[in-house]
Amino acid sequence: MSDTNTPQMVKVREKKTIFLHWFNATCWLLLLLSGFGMISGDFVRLAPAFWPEFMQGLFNGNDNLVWVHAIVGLAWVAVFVLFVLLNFKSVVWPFLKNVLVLTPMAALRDTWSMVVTLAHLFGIMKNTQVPPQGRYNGAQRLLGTMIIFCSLLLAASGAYLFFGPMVFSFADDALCGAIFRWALVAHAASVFLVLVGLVAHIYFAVVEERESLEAMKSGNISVDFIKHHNELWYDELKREGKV
Amino acid sequence: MVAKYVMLADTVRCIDCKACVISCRAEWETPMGYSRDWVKQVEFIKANGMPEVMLFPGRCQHCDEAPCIEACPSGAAYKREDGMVLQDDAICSGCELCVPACPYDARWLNPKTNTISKCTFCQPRVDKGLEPACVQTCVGRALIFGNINDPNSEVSRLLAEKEWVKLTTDEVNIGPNHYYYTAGEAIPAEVMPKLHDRHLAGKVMENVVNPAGVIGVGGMVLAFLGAGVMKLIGRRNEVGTHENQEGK
Amino acid sequence: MSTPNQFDPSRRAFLGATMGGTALSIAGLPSQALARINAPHEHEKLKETTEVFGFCDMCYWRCGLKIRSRDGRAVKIDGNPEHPNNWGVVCGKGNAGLMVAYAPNRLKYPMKRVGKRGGGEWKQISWDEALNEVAENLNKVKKEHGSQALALIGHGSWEKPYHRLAHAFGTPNTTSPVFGLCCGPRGLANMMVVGRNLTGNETIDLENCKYFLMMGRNVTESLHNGETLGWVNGVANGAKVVYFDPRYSITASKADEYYALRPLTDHAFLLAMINVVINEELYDKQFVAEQTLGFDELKERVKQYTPEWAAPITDVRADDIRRLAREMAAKAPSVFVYAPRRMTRSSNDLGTGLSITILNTLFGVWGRKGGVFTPQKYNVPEPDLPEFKHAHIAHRVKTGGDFDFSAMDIPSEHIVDEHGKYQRADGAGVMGRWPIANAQYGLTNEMWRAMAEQKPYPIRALITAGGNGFLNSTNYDIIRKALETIDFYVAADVIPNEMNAYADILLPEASYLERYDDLQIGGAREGYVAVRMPAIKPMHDTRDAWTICKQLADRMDLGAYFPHESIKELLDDRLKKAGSSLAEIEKVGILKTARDDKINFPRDHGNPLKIKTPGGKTKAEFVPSMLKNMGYDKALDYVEQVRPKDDEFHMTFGRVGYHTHARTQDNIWTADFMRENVLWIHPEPATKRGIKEGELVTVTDQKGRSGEIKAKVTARIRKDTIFMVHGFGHWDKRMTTAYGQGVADSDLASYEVEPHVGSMSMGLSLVKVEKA
Amino acid sequence: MRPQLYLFASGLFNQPTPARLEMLRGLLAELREAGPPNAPWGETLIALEPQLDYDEGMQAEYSRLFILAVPCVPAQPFGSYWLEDDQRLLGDSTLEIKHMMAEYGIEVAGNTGLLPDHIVSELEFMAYLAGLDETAHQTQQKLLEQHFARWMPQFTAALREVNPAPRYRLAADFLDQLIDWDRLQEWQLSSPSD
Repeated sequence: MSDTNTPQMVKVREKKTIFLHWFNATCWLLLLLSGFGMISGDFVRLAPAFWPEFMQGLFNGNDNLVWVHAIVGLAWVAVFVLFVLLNFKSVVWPFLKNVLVLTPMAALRDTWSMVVTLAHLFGIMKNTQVPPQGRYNGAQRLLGTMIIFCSLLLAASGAYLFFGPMVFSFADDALCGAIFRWALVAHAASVFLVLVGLVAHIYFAVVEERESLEAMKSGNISVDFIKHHNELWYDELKREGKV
Repeated sequence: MVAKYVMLADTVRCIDCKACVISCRAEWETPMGYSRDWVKQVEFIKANGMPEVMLFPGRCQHCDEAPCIEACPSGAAYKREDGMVLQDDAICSGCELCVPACPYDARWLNPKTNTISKCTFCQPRVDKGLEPACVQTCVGRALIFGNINDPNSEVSRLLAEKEWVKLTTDEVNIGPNHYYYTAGEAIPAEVMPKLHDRHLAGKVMENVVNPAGVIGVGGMVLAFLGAGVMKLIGRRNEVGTHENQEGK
Repeated sequence: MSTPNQFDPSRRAFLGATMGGTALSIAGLPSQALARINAPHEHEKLKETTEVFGFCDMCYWRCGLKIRSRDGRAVKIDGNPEHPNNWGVVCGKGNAGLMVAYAPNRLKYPMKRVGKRGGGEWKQISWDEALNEVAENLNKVKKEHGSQALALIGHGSWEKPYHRLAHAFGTPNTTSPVFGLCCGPRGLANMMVVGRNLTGNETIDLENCKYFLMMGRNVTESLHNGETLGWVNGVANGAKVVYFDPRYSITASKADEYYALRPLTDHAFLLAMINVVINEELYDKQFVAEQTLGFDELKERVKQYTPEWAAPITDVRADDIRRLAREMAAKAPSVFVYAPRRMTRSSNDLGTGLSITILNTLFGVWGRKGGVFTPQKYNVPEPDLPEFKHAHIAHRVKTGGDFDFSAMDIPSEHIVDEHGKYQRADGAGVMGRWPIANAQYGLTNEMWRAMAEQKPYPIRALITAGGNGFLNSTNYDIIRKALETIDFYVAADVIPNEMNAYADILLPEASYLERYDDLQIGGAREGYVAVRMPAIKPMHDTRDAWTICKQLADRMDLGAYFPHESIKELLDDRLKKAGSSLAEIEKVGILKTARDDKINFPRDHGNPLKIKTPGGKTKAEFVPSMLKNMGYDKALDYVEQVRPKDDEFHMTFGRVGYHTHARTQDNIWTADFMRENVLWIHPEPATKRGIKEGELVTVTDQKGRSGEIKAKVTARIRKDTIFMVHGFGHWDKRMTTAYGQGVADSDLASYEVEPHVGSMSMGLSLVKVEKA
Repeated sequence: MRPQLYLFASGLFNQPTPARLEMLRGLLAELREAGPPNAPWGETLIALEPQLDYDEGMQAEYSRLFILAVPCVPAQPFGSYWLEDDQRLLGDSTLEIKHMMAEYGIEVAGNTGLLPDHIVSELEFMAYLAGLDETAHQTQQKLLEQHFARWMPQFTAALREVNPAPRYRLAADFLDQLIDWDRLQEWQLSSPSD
C-alpha cells in the first residue's frame, strides 16, 4: 500500500523490541488459551464450558495443562526479566518514561484524548480535536501503564499459585491459603483488565491503523503517520534531527 | 445405561456405633480430628413432652448440582458420569474455596496431604466391585449403596418400597444423591444443609471480578464490533470520497 | 441414557447468580459440572493387601474377621460375611482393633517388679527369666500351701489356656467375671427353668420375632454385631418393641413403646405380667401341659402380684401391663422377653431372671420360629489330656458357645470334699456358701474377697489373664488388699491397667492380630468352628497365651497337659479329628454345618423340646426343684428394693456402642468419640442444684466414695436416677489417653452380694449429686 | 568415627546389660581418643565415663524411662510415636525406615523385639550406614533430616523433663550434640560443593 507513494520512513524500533512484542503476544495467547482451559468453575466462568473440557482432554488432564501454563508463564517472565536487564537504558527506561501515567493530571489528559478518539470512531464529537499526542497516545499510555502493573501482578500471583501449594503447608497456616485465594482473584482481575484494553489495541492495529501494525513488523514507520498521529513526537524527532 | 450411584441411610436402622466412621478412617487413612463421614445424634423434646433421639449418618451427598465443583477454581473437584463427586489430588492446591461452598460440611483440608479430602463413595472400592467401606461394615445395615439406574438393584427396590427423603431446604436444593428414611419423622433442622459464608476472595471473584471482567471484555468486543460495522457502512456510503483516508 | 438432571429454579439464587458470566459461556451449556465429566482425572487408589481370617477380641461376642495387611502392617479389619456372629459387619470397636496392636502404651516386654508391689517400677527381663520365675514361684506356693492356693482370673477370648494351666496345676480356683459380675443370674435362671443358659452368643431367632419386651437390654449400645443386626432386622420386619429402662437409650428411640421403669423394679413388673398371663390364660397351653412342671404352684405364688400391686412400685400403669401381656400372647410364640446382658443389679437378680424365663416359657418360645432356637453344634473334640485333679470344673459341657454356665454339680458342703479335694475358695458351687453359682466361671467378686481375707483357706498366688479387677468390680479396698496380701502375682495382658500395675511379673500378650489362638467353636443356627490367624508379626517381644502356658507348664512338670509342640499343631490336631485341617480352615476362616430348621425349631416340626434341668427333670420347671430343695425358691417372690430419699439418686451405668468395658478407653480411635464419661441428670433435679450442662459435679455414694464428673443435663433420664457410661475414670498413668478422664462408675456402684447367686448387686447404690 | 559415635548413642539407649556396658566403655575410650578436637560432646563423654558401670538399679530406671512405669513412660523411644498424628506405632514413618533398611539388605533381628524406628534400631542403622562408602550418603542425609532431627530432640526434651538418672541425662545431651554436630557437618559438606 505504502510503497506506491514511497513516503519518508523512520526507524523507531529495534528488532529485539519487535521480537519482545510478538513473543509477549504469543505467550499471552498461549497463556489465555491454557488458562481459560484450567479455570473452569461457575465460580470463575471465564470460558465456555467446552473449552476446559477440550483443553483438559487435549492435555490428558488438568495437571498437565497446569504445567504447560506454568512453563509458558515462567518462560514469559524469564525472557522479560532478561530483556529488561540487558536493555534497561536503551529501550526499557525510555519506554517507561513515555508510557507510565503517574500523575492525576496526566491521567486526566490521556483519558480525554482517549475519549475523543473513541468518540470519533462512532462519529460523535466530530468538532472536537484530539489534543496533540506524544510517541504514545493517551489510550496507549493508559493501556501500557495497566499492562505493566498487571503483568507484575500476574507474574507474582501466578508464581504463588503455582509454587505456593508446593512450598507452603496450607493446613498449617490459614494465611497461606488466604493468599492463594486472593492471588487467584488478582490473577483473574489482571487478565480481565488487560483484555479490556487489548480489545481496543487489536482493533486499532488491525482495523483502524494498519500502518502501526506494519511498524510492529518492520520497525519503520512513515513520518506522515507520526506527524498526523503523534504531533508532539514528531516535534521531538525533528528537534533531534531524526526526520 | 450409565450407572448412577446413590447412598441410602435408613435412620431407623442406625445405632450410632461409629463403625462407618472408623472403617472409613482405616480405609482412607484420614488423620485424627478429621473424618469423611459422621453420625449426628440429635436430641430434642417431642410435642408430647417426651425426649427423642434421632441418628443421621452422613457424608458427601454427591449432589447433581454440586456447588463445590463450581467453587473449585482448578478443576480438582469433578463429577464422574456415574454421579460420584470426586477430588483430583494431583490438581488440588488446597485453597479451600470449596469448603464453605458445601452446605453439608463434607469437605476439609487434609493436613497430611495438603489437599481437600472428602467422601468419594469409596470409588476405588466400587470400581473393583466392592461396597463402600462404611456400607460393608454397617452393623444395622442402615447404609445401602447402589446403582439407581439399575431397576433390580437393592437401592432401586428400597426406594420404591419406602418413603425416602433428601436433605434439602428451600434455600439449599442442589440434587443430593443421599437418601434418608426416617419413618415419616420430620428431619431436625440441625441436620439440614446450611449455606455458609463463602471466602471473601471467592465472593469478590464471583460477584465482582468475574461479572465485571465479562461485562468489560464483552462490552469492549461489542463496542468495537459496532465501530467496525459502522466503519463498513460508512465506507459503503462514502465510496470514493474517503478513499485516500482508507488507503492509509 | 441417564436421567436428566433435575433443574431447580431456586438453584440460581443459591449460586449467587453469575449472570454476567452466563453471557459469555452461553455456548458452554450444559453446565460446567457436567463438562468436567469427560476431562481426564486422577483419583485415589485402593492399595493392594493380603488377607487373613480371625475373630474379634474387642468385646466378648467374637465376630468373624478378615484382616487386610500391607507391607507387614494390618491396615483394615473387615467382617467375615460367612460368620454367624456378625455376617460380615463389624462395629466401631471392631474397626478400631488395629489401634490395639499399634498402641504405644502396650505391654511390650516381660517385666519383673522392682521396689514395692504396686509401686509401678519394673525391669525388663527375658522370656526365659520371666517364665522361670513364674514357675518357681508357683511351685513354691504349691509346696508351701498346696495347689489350691493359686487363683486364676481370666477375661478375654484367650483365657482358655490359662484355665487349663491352672487346672493342670491342681487348683479349683479359676474364675472369670462373666458369671459373678455380668450374666450369671440370667444364665442361671434359664438353666434352672429350661436347662439352657441362653447367654454368651444368644440363640434368639431375632429376625422372625414379632414382639420384643426388653427389660433394659440396650441392644444398640451394649452391642454385639450379630445380635444387634438380627434385632434391627427383626424390627424392620415389623416386630413391636417395648423397652424398659430408666434412661431413654438409643434402643429406646427405636422402640414402639418406652417405659421409664423405676430402677430395680423389673421383677415386680414381670411378676405382674406372669399374673396376667396366667389369670387370663394367655399362655401356650399345649407346651405348659406337655413339657412343664409346677404350673399350679407358680399360679398360686404369683396370685398376689396383680398389675394394681405392681403399678405404684414400677411406675407402669396397671392397664398397660394387662395390654402388654395380651399383645404379646397374641404374637406368641414369636415373642421374646429380653433379659439385660449384665444382670447383676438388684437384690434379687435370680428372681428377675427366673420371671423372665418363666414368661418366655409361658409363651412357649423355646424351639419355635421367632422365639429361641436350638443351636447346632460343630463337633471338634478337645485333645486327649490326662485327668485333671478337679475334673468336675475343668471340662466344659460341650453345648457350644463360649459362656456355658451349665456346670451345676453341687459338691459336698465342706471346704474339702469327700475325695479330699479342695472346694472353690469363692464358694461357687459349694454347699453352705454359693451352691448354685457356676463352678466353671466362679464368682470373681468372692474370689477377691477370699484372697483379701485368706478365707476359707489361704490363696497365695494369682494369675490374671486380661481383665481389670478394679474397674470391672466395685470394692476397690478388697481388691487392693487381695493384691497386697498374696505372695505372688503374675499378670498376662496386652495393655497396662490398674490391676496389673500390682504384678510381680508382667507377661506381654500378643494382640489378637498377631497370633494364633485356640479354635472358636460356637453354636448358632449353624454349628461352626472358626480360626484366628496372625495378620502381622508381633510388634514387640510378646507371645500368645497358649505358648506362654505351654512353656510354663513345661517348667512345672505339667507338660502332659500341653502335649502339642506349637499352637498350630494343636489346631491341626483338633481340626483333623473333626475331619478338616489347619491348612483347610486357613483358606476359609470358618467351617459350618448346614442350616437345619428341624434342629433349630423342633417344636415347629412336631418334635418336643429336649430339656434337661439341673434338677434332673426332662420338663421345664416353673419352680425349679433344685432351688426348692435348697430353700432358694423364695427368689421367686418379690423383694422390696431400695429407694432414694429426696436428695438421692439411683446410680446406674451402662455402655455406648463404641467402648467395651474398661478396655477401650485408651484406644485412640474409640476415645476420639468419647474421651470421658459424663453424668446424665434430669433437668429438674439439675436446676434444683444449679447444675448446668457441662459443669463439673461431685457424685457421692452412701459409703462416702465420690468422684468429679461433668454433667449432661437431659430429659432422657428419670428424675430420681443418674447414669454414666462404664469403664472410665482410669487412674493408671500408663494409659495416657484414658488417664484421669471422667469417673469410674465401678467405684460408685454397690458391692452388695445377691443373696442367692453370690453375684454382685451393683445397682443398689444411692448417690448424691452436687455442684463441684 | 561416625560409625562409633552412632553405635555408642545406640548402645546408650539400649537395655543396660553388663556386656553392653562393657562395649560402651570400650567405645567411649576410643571416642575420647579419636576426637575430633573441640567436639561438642567432649565434656559429656568425660561425665559419662563413671556412669557406665553396671548397676542393677539402672534396669528399673531404664524401664521407667523407656518401657513401662507408673506414672507413664515420658519418652517413648519410637519415631512414629512422635511423627504420626495419632501417636501410633508402626506408622508410615516406621515403614519408611524399614524400607530404607531393606535397601541395604538389613532388617531388625526378630529376637530383639524392636521396631525399625525404635531409637536403638535407628541409631544403629545410622552407624551401619556411616561405615559404608559414599553411596549411603543420601540415605544418611534423609535419615538425619527426616527422622532424627524431627523427633529425637522432642524425645530428649521429654526425657529431661522427668529428671532421669545422670546416665540418661548425659545420654540425652550426647544424642542432641551428636545430631546437631552431624547436621552441621552435613551442611558444611554439602553447601560449597553444590
